[in-house]
Formats: sequence, structure tokens, C-alpha cells
Amino acid sequence: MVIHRMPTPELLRRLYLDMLRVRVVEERIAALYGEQEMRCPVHLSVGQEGVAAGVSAALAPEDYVLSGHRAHAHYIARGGNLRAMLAELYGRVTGCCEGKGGSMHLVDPSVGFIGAVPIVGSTIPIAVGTALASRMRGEKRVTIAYFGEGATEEGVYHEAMNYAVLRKLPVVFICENNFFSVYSPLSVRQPEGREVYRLAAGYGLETWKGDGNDAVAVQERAAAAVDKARAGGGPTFLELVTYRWREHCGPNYDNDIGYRTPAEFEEWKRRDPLPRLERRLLDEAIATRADLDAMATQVAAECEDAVAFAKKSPFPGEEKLREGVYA
Amino acid sequence: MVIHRMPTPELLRRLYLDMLRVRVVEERIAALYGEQEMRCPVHLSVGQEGVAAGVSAALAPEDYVLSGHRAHAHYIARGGNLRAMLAELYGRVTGCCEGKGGSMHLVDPSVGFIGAVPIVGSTIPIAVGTALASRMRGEKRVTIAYFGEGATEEGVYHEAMNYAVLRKLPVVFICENNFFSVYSPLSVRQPEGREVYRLAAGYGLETWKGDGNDAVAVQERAAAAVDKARAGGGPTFLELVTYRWREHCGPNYDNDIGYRTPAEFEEWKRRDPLPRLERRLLDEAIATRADLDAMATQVAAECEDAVAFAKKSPFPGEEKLREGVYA
Amino acid sequence: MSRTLKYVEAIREALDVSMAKDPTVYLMGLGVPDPKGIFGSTLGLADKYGPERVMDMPTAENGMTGIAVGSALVGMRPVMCHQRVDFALLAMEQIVNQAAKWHYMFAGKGRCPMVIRLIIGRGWGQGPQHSQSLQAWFAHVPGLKVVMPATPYDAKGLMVSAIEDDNPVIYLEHRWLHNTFGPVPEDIYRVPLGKARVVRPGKDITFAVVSHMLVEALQAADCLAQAGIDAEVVDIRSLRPIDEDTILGSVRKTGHLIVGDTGWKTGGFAGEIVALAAEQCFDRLKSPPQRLALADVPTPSTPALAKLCYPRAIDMVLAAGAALGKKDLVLPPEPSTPLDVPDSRFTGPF
Amino acid sequence: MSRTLKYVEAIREALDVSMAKDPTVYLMGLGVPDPKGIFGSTLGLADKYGPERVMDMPTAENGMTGIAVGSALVGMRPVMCHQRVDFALLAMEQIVNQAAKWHYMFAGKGRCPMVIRLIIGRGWGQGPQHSQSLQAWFAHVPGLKVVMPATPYDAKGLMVSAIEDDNPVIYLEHRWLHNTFGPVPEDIYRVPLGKARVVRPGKDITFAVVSHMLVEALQAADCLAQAGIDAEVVDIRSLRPIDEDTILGSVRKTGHLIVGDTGWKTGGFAGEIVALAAEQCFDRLKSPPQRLALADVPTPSTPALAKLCYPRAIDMVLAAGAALGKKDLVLPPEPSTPLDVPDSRFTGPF
Ligand SMILES: Cc1ncc(C[n+]2csc(CCOP(=O)(O)OP(=O)(O)O)c2C)c(N)n1
Ligand SMILES: Cc1ncc(C[n+]2csc(CCOP(=O)(O)OP(=O)(O)O)c2C)c(N)n1
Ligand SMILES: [Mg+2]
Ligand SMILES: [Mg+2]
Repeated sequence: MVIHRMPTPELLRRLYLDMLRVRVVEERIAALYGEQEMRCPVHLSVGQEGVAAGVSAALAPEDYVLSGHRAHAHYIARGGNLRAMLAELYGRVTGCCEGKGGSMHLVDPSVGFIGAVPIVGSTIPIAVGTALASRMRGEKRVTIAYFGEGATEEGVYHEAMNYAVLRKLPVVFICENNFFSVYSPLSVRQPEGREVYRLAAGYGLETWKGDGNDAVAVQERAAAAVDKARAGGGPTFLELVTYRWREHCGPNYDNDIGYRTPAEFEEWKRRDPLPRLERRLLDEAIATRADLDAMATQVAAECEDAVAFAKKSPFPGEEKLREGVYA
Repeated sequence: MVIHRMPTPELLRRLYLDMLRVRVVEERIAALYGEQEMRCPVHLSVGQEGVAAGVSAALAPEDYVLSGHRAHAHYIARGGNLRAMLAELYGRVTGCCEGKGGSMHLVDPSVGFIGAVPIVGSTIPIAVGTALASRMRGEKRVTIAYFGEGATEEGVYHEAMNYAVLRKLPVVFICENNFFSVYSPLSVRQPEGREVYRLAAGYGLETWKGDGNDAVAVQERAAAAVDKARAGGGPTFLELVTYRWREHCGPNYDNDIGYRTPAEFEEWKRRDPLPRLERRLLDEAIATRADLDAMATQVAAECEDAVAFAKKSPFPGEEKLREGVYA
Repeated sequence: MSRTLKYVEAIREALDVSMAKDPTVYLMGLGVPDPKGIFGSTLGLADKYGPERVMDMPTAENGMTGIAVGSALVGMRPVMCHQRVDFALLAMEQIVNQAAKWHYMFAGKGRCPMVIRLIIGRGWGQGPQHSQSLQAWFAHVPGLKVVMPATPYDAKGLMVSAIEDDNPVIYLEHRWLHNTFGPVPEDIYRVPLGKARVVRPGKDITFAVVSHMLVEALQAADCLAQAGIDAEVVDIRSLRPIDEDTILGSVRKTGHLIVGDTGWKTGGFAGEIVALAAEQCFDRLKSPPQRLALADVPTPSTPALAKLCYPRAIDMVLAAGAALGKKDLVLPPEPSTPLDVPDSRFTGPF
Repeated sequence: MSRTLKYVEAIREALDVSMAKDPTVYLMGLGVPDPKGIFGSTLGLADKYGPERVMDMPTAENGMTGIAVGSALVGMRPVMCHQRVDFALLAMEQIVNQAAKWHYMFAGKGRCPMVIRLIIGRGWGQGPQHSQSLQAWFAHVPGLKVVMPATPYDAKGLMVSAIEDDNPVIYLEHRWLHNTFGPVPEDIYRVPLGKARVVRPGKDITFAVVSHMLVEALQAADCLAQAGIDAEVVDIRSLRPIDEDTILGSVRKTGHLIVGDTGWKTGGFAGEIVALAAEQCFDRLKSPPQRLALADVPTPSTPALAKLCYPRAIDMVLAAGAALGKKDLVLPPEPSTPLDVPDSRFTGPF
């Protein structure tokens, strides 16, 4: 049950700014990747910004977030340190993992971003575990588990869902359905017509399927789910349909290699989450063109600052190699 | 969609005989176990005979069967060699695994009993794999995957279900819900009120929940499912409610140790699948008391023969130890 | 004050004191609160600490291990239990990719203080899928700590240390040790992770052993003593990090090494000890080091074959004799109980 | 007729000829029929053999491995592929409890002829969860066969043998070998499982290596030759069953052993080789055997640290020098490409 509230102007501006920040950073990474200084795999979130922005805007500072290989947007929208992220991609000691993780391992405990790792599905039970801890300690925290529709094929997803529902844990499952697991379409992985959120509903929790490119709708649903979880109402599952624009891993477009059509891509480009909200901001006079320009300038500056910081940061020294295998 | 057919007298007699055979053998094992000559764990099927009898009567000779730790009933009702089973429990070289497996590893390829192993859930994907092979070869075989409700908590169950439905494979999932995984009740494992078969239905296949102690009903549903699978209609999931009478593992009763009540057990004893069918056989004059006595005598003789065979069989010689690690 | 306790009682005491002093410690595992209480090792704890801290779980090893990992990352100290190592094969991803690496790969921004109890089965026909002894796997993984307590004293002391440690600790219990007795202090105490123990000092030959092989080694040492051979028995206890000083110190002293392992020989943990000795004590070795380990087959169920899989005291005596070129040996008596049970009280089924 | 082919092309050819001759052979794995075709090794096969024999799959490693096992038990010959060993951690239960044991534990009444291709990642920041090299785990398990082809010739020949073998064969491919070239006969041929290969005969010291370490060992041997040291390079190739005769024969001849491994040192496969040598060639060893293996840490992503993890030719030269007490060594030149790529054509990301 969701009570529709009018989003505040602040919220709409925030959603836009967060999406813009993700977009700008990701596009910048794509542009710089060819320099071969970011020497790690990158799974870009371009096109999928709506989910991260909407969900992040629904969270309280104390909440936890876990993610997978495609985590940039989740980290950025959650307010993860941008310098530390870029430095991590550049393999520098100032990176969030001191260079040990690379793009696929983002972390920022200061904003409750507990971690992202690239083994598909593995952070789903881990997220449920942080929710269990919150419950055991009587805290009011909520955990977000971000994952792709591919991850719902892993057994561990099933195990984690069952337990979250069994114990009514404060966790919200955010499934970004972008139709592909690498280059494998849904048709070779899941029965046709069987919706991801419907299978999830079988576990006995509230589910919703919606447009992941509508950040406002995502925020509304995510907020309802988070509030419910915080109030002890247990987990919710949101399937958010979206589309990755660039190749599965790397900086390029790959609509030509044969696993999907340029037409499909163009169709999704038309559903770009950013212009959509931009129009609304302008139409409803929540922001002026000048405001938007200012945001663009701000975000570009943040991005350049982070890149510059990363590029001038030192690499970890040899002493770091053996450090920290054990706590 | 099931068309209700009147079961033939032959079928009813067969169901009774199969249940009786399981019951007699299992009780005999329980009685003999204290001699400490069967030196392996045994998970007895007493009380659960209805499922095995009903399902087995629905199968064609070429069909495949896979099972788990509680496999005696499945093996016996399928027509697995009784001498080889008992000899296996006695650790003899004449056992179906030459003593290498023990009670938890039953096999009889001559009747399509591909194997049973005690890692919970593991034969579910294996069963789906045999069905995939049948499909690839254009055969009309159906595979039965037997497992307990505990196994539906394993991720691998989920992975196997998804694939079976995706590929519409000729496999029938038989879930014996006896409420416990060892001594852990359903309440600590699955959300209250969420039925096993309903979660299964989410995968997009036909499901049915029924009384596992009604062998006739089980046979009817299993036959429909098997026929459907054989005709290319894909998998079916049957949840069959039943109850194990004796301890999880071993020969004794354990209703006193605290995980369930003697009253619950007594209630289930009243639902014993055998007297129920016995009454019907007598009421409908399908068998006389003398017929039933003859069956009892026959089964007792088979059982004693198997025990005697096992007891007088030799143990495997030392040369068997290193034999067969590789094919 | 020290009493004689069973190994499982020592574990239970360690869990009890740890839970009493630290509210973040909790237990989870299939059957942990059930009437059998993991072979007795958790009995009574559910009553004392309640179902929120002594938890049963669904039959879902990988997911539940991940859930324990998640809770640990935010400050809890789970003690997870899988009743057989074999079942934990389902949980390798969470143990090896996640628990073991989180601290390092996030440069210290996450830590995973948890204990994973894994029980090694043996005897009474456990068979190929209920008696694997996979310590070699865990000992290979940076980020894991691995212990195999062999006595009640160590069972308690290592459990307390494992729970207090800020890393994932694999705690491997041999089913045949569960009902062994030994002195256990009442108070809380710690046996440090990473330290081997010279259980029996000697000068002629080194037995470096893990887990239940300690029982065999001590019996072998007694027999050897009767033949005038003074064997030193080192209980490795901690497989990762490993106490090279103690183990190799003994090898340097005696010049002869026999490793006793409960796992398969080929590619097993015993090979690591032999390799360390060969690399680091090359000049001091007077005979080829030997490995006595589990037969390289899926362990069969029937007692007739299973008994051939496990190295025993007699094998250790013979190996020592071979190393030292001694022929007149005193062999241990044939055991009076069947070889597929730890003692005569054991009547199956698990 | 032999041509020069890439390692991945050699694999593809092996798959192709095997599928052409035996209709029970099929391929399964996430991405197997996709436009990248497992780094090129399956390209074109879906077109040729159709989607029923060249199958994609859900992201579900354990279940899909079990499904492949099931099909094998009734007569199919699946070639399963997981794009990283690390992902296969999810499938350990099916591989180790089931595939490896089915034949033995059912006394020959089931057999599991299947190949599991596992790719070992390295470089370009793959990081802690995409570059593990867990051959030690597989080599420890009775019932599995384990190969690590190091050349295109062996890639094809071992794949054909693996597919024809009636047992589960773990086929470990190093990502850095995928684009290496070598002569490959056009016809079908087999490289037997269980046989090592003396790649470069020599008399002074033995390099026993696996997988990509062959590249390093050959370079090291060249350098040593320039300093008058004649190194014998043995490509172990088959880790289980292991060719003790060839490997230990070389050690007996040279008296010096250096093992090169792509996996972690502690508890790793190199230790098994050292242990075998110490046990069986004790009297012939003239210097302590040495292990050159992956650094005992979760392999970090940044090239600045990753480069410190991998033993290289220079390390092998220095180790040989130490073993032989030789100081005036010729060291290999610093590589002209960065240390986190196999060659200059490699520009990431996987
Ligand atoms: C357990 C595991 N299997 C396979 C992979 C390889 N892999 C990396 S990303 C990815 C795609 C997963 O798809 P999805 O969850 O839908 O996420 P998306 O990439 O679409 O965002 C896969 C299969 C992996 N990292 N982990
Ligand atoms: C993977 C795994 N986890 C745990 C066990 C221990 N175990 C043996 S039987 C069993 C009960 C499983 O319950 P269910 O599937 O309902 O079968 P039932 O015993 O009730 O017939 C368990 C948990 C196991 N054998 N395998
Ligand atoms: Mg996707
Ligand atoms: Mg049950």
C-alpha cells in the first residue's frame, strides 16, 4: 500500500542532481578509459541512473547498502566519496580500497556503503545478514541489496529471500532488470512470461515492478518499502526495469556485436531517465535552465576534481601487499 | 487438469503390496539394527510409504528415479533389488554399491534408479540433468526427483526448478513434506503460511499439494504429471504431505526427546497409509483377508531372503579399496 | 580449577563464556538449538540465551553463511556450524571469496569476525559424502585462519580465541574427538591461534600431526618408547597461520619427520608440512619425511574398506622404524573395539 | 598437417572435432554461444551445432553443474565452462561430492564423463575475486582428473582426451595463455591425461611448472643457458593423476628442483611436488627444493601490487642460481609491456 505524496521540489532537484552526477562520472570514465590508466574492469551504469538516485533518496544516513559488479551508480548516489572511487579505479593508494579492489569493489563505511563485490548474487545474503544484525541490536536501520535480474537465478538469492521473509528482516531488495546477464538474454535464462517480481512474490513479501528510469516513482516506492522495513514490517522486493547503454564491461557501445539491436538501444535511449526529470523540473518551475546549468557545472567540477585527485595520487607501495590479510 | 479414472484392482493391489514391502523391510531393519551389523546411518521411511508406492506405480520401466538420504522406500517401490539393498546396509560386496555407499547411497540401473545420495537437494539438479539428456536424445523418458521439504530451502533446488521450467524438461518433482529437517521444524525454516507448493508454483509449472498417505491419490496425480512430462508438457511439482514415524536417522522412536509431541505422532499414526488402503481392498472386495495374508507372507519371505543373503555375503576384499576411483 | 570434561563440553563451555561476556556473539546452524545440540556442544544454550542468539536455520548452507558474514561485517560475532565439512562445500563461495577476503580487499574497511565450525565425520559407515576432511582447502586460502583442536583443553581455548579473533576462523572438529576426555579449566582462557604444541617432547623423531591423529601419535610414541625410541609429538593445532618455529624446530632437532593427517594424502595438508621441512630444514633431515594420511579414495562406507583408509598408531610406529632403520619394534595391540567406532559406547548412527 | 594456432583456437578445434564425431558431446556455460564465445574458444560452434548442443545457461553455477552431471550419468558428455575459477566456488558441492565420487561410491554403476573448463584470470586489475588459481583444491580430490594445458598443442590434445575420458576432468585455462600461438595439427589427436612433458631437456636443475609458469620457465632456462646452466623444464600438465615418473625422474637426474605454480604457495600444489621429491628422491636432492608461487594474499587489483604477486622468469633464474651456488647469472630483460597484461595487444577489460 503506497500513499502517493507529491514529491517536494528539493527531492526532485536531488534526484536530478544524483542522476546527473552518476551520468557525468560514468561518461567521464568511458572517455578516459582509453588512456589505459584505469587498469581494471568497469561495469558502467549509464542508462540505469534512475534506480540508484531513486533508492538512495529514500534512505536515512544510518542505512546500509550492498551491491555487485555494477555498483558505481549505487555508490555515487549514496554519497560515496568520489575521489576515493576514482582513485580506486586508477589503482591508487588513496582509493577506497587503497587500490586493492578496483572498480568492482567499492566501499565507503562513512555513508553505510558496506561493500560491492563482483560475484553475482553474493551480496544478497550478506545484505540480509546486516539486516539480521540490525534486528538483533534493535536498531532502526534498513539495508538495501542491489542486484541485477541475473542474480535472481543464483540459488543464494533464493536462500536469502527465504530467510529475510522468515525473519521479517529490514531489507529492501532492489532488482535492476536490464534484460541481460553479460550478453545472455533473459530468454535463455528464465521462462518466458514469468516475471521476476512474480517469482519473488511467492516468497511471501510485497513486490512491485516499475519503471527504473522514472527516478521519482522509484523513490516513492523505495521510500514506502524502506519505511515499512524500518517500522518492522519486513522486506520488500522491487523489480525496476531499465537498460544499460554501454557494453556489459568496458567503456564502449556494443549494439553492433549481435546480442541486441541498435533499434532496441535507441528505444531505451529515448527513455533516458535524465531528460525526463529535467523536463519536469523546468515545466513545474522547480529549476530554471540556469539552475540546471549550475548543477552541470558543479558536477563536472566534482568529477574533474576526483579525476585529478586520482591521477596525481601515488600507487600503493610494496609494503601494502602483505598488509591487511588479517585484521 | 486431471481426469479422474477409477483405479484398477491391479493397481490397488500393487500399491498395497509396494507399501507393505517397504513397511516390512523398514521395520525389519529397525528390528535388526541393534545387532550392530548394519554399520551405517539409516533414514527409515516408515509412515511415508504412500508417496513411494503411488509415484512408482505411475512410472514406465524406462523412467529414471533420483533420491536423497531417505531413499529406501523409493528404491524398493521402484523395484530395486532387495538383496542388493540389504547387502549394502550390511556393508557387503554383494551390495548395490559393493558396500562403498551404505544406506544413503542406493542404486539400481536395471530399474532406472540412477542413484540416491545424502547431500540434501543435490540430486534435484542431477535429476533435471537426466531429463535434459532424455530431451536431447529425443527419448520419451521421464525423471522423478524425490526430496524432502527441507531440500526446497537449498539454492540448488531453485536453480534446478528454474531450468526445468525454462526448458520444459520431462521431470516430476516429488516433495515429501514431513514437516522436519532433522529435528528442525518448518517454523524455523520457512515463513508461516507460505506453502511449499505455492512457492514452487511461482516458477511457472503445475503444482499440487495432496495427502502423501493416500497412495491412490498420489498415483493418480503422479500419473498425470508423468504423462504430461512424457508428452512434452514439461515439469510438474507435487507436494505430498506425510510424516516419518521413527527418528530422523536410526531405528528408534524419538517422540519423547522434545522436538515434537507423542500426540502429533499418534495423530499421524492414525493416518497410516496401509490400513487405509487395506480397508478399501477388503471393502471393495479387491482382495480377501487371505490375499492380504498371502501378500504379507510373500513380503516377509522376500525380506528374510534379502537379510539372509546379506548376512551371509562376504565383505569386500582389500583389493576393492582402490578399485573404481576412476572409470 | 580444572575438571575433566568431554571435548563437546569444552566447546559448549567456550561458547557459553563467550556469549556471556560479549552480546555480539551468537550461534547459528541447522540443529544448533535442537535436542541433540550438535552432538551435545550447544545443549542448554538456547534456554540460557534465547532463540535470538542460539538460532536454527533453513537447510541453506551458502545463503546462511553469507547471512552470518553480513552480520559479522557490521559487528556481530557469529559462530556458524555445519554438521559435516561435506555440507560446507555448498558454502565455499561465501567462505573463500567473501569472508576470507573482505578485510584485505577493502583495505581494512570491513572485517569479518566469525567462526565456522565444521565437523569431520568418520566411522559407522559415514561413507563418501559424510567423512571428508578438507583442511587442506581452507589452509590454502589467505584470509582464513584454520584450527583443528585435538584435546578438550584446546577445544575450549581455541574456541575462545577464535571467537575473539577479528577474522574468519575455520574450526574443524573431528567426530571421534567429541567424546574424548581431558582437563579443562573452569575459567575463561585462550589458546593462541597460530601456535603448535609439543605434546610429548622427544629427541629421535618428530610426529607432526593434526586433530585425531594426535591420539594415534601418542599411542605410537608410547610403543616406540618401549623400543627405546624417543619420539617428539607436535600437535600442529593451527594450520593457518602455521607455527613454523615449533614444527620445524622439532624437525631440526630430531632430523626425522612423520606427518599424520586426517585428510587425503595427495595434495593434502601433510604435503605442506613436508614441503616446509624440505625447503627449510634440508640440511638437518636425516631420512625422507613421510606422510601418513587418508587413503586417496572417496572414503567407503563399509567397515571392511573404511578401516583401510585411516592411518593408525601401528603405521606410525612402522614409519618411525623405517626412518630410523630400527627393526625390533613394539607394536600397539590390536584395538578391542571395532575399527569403525571411536569407543565401545558408540553405537551409531552418526 | 600442423598450423600455427592460438590457444583458444586450439580449444575450439578440439571442441569442434569432438562434437563432430560424438553426438553426445555438448557445450554449456554462461556466454558459450554469445558473440564473445568464451574468449573466442566457442565462436561459430552454435551456428554449426545448433542451440541444443551449444547452450547458454542461467547464472546458476551449482545447479547447472549438477544438471551437466545428471546428463553425464546417463550417457551425455557435457563440456561445462565457468568463465572464472572463482565462480566455480559455487559449484564445489556438485563437482566434489557428486561428479568426483559417483563412479566409486556406486561401485561403477554410474560414471560421469564431463569436462569442466575453468578460466584463471590475471592482470588488468582482475582483483581478489577474479584471479584465483585453485588447482590445488581439485588436485586434492580423488575421482577428479585435473589438467592445465600450457600450449596450443596441449590445449587441443588434452581437450580431446578430456572429452573422451569417462571421468570428470577439470580443465584449467590461464587467461594469459589464450592468445599465445603454437603449432597445432589439423587432425584429431590426443595428449594423454596423466603425462607430464619434458619441454626442454637439461641436466643441471629441474623446473617443474604448471600452466603459464611454463612461459616463465622457458625464458628462465634461456637465460640460464647463457650462464652455462642447463635447466630441464618439465611441464606438469596433468596434476591428477600426476606423472611421478617424468617429474621425479628429472629431479633424480638433476638433483635440484624448482617448482613454478600459478596458485598460492601455502598449502598449494607446488607443495605436493616438493613433498613427492622429498619423500621419493631424498638421497638425490642436492639442494633444498624451492617453490615459486603466487603471493599468499588475495590478489589485489592495482597493477602496482598485482605485479608483486606473480613469480617471473627472473625469480626462477635467481632461485636456480641460489640452488646451484652460481652468482654470475644472466637475467632476463625487463619486459617491454606493462606487467599486468600478457602482451601489448591486450587492452582490457577482461
Ligand atoms: C557467480 C558469478 N557468475 C558469473 C559471473 C560473471 N558475470 C559478471 S557480471 C554478470 C552479469 C550478471 O547479470 P545481472 O545480475 O543481470 O547484472 P547486470 O550486469 O545486467 O547489471 C555475470 C554473469 C560472476 N561475476 N559471478
Ligand atoms: C547439504 C546438506 N545439509 C545438511 C544435511 C544434514 N541433513 C541430513 S538429512 C537432513 C534433513 C533434510 O530434511 P528434508 O529434506 O525435509 O528430508 P527428511 O529428512 O525430512 O526426509 C539434513 C538437514 C545434509 N545431509 N546435506
Ligand atoms: Mg542484467
Ligand atoms: Mg522433511
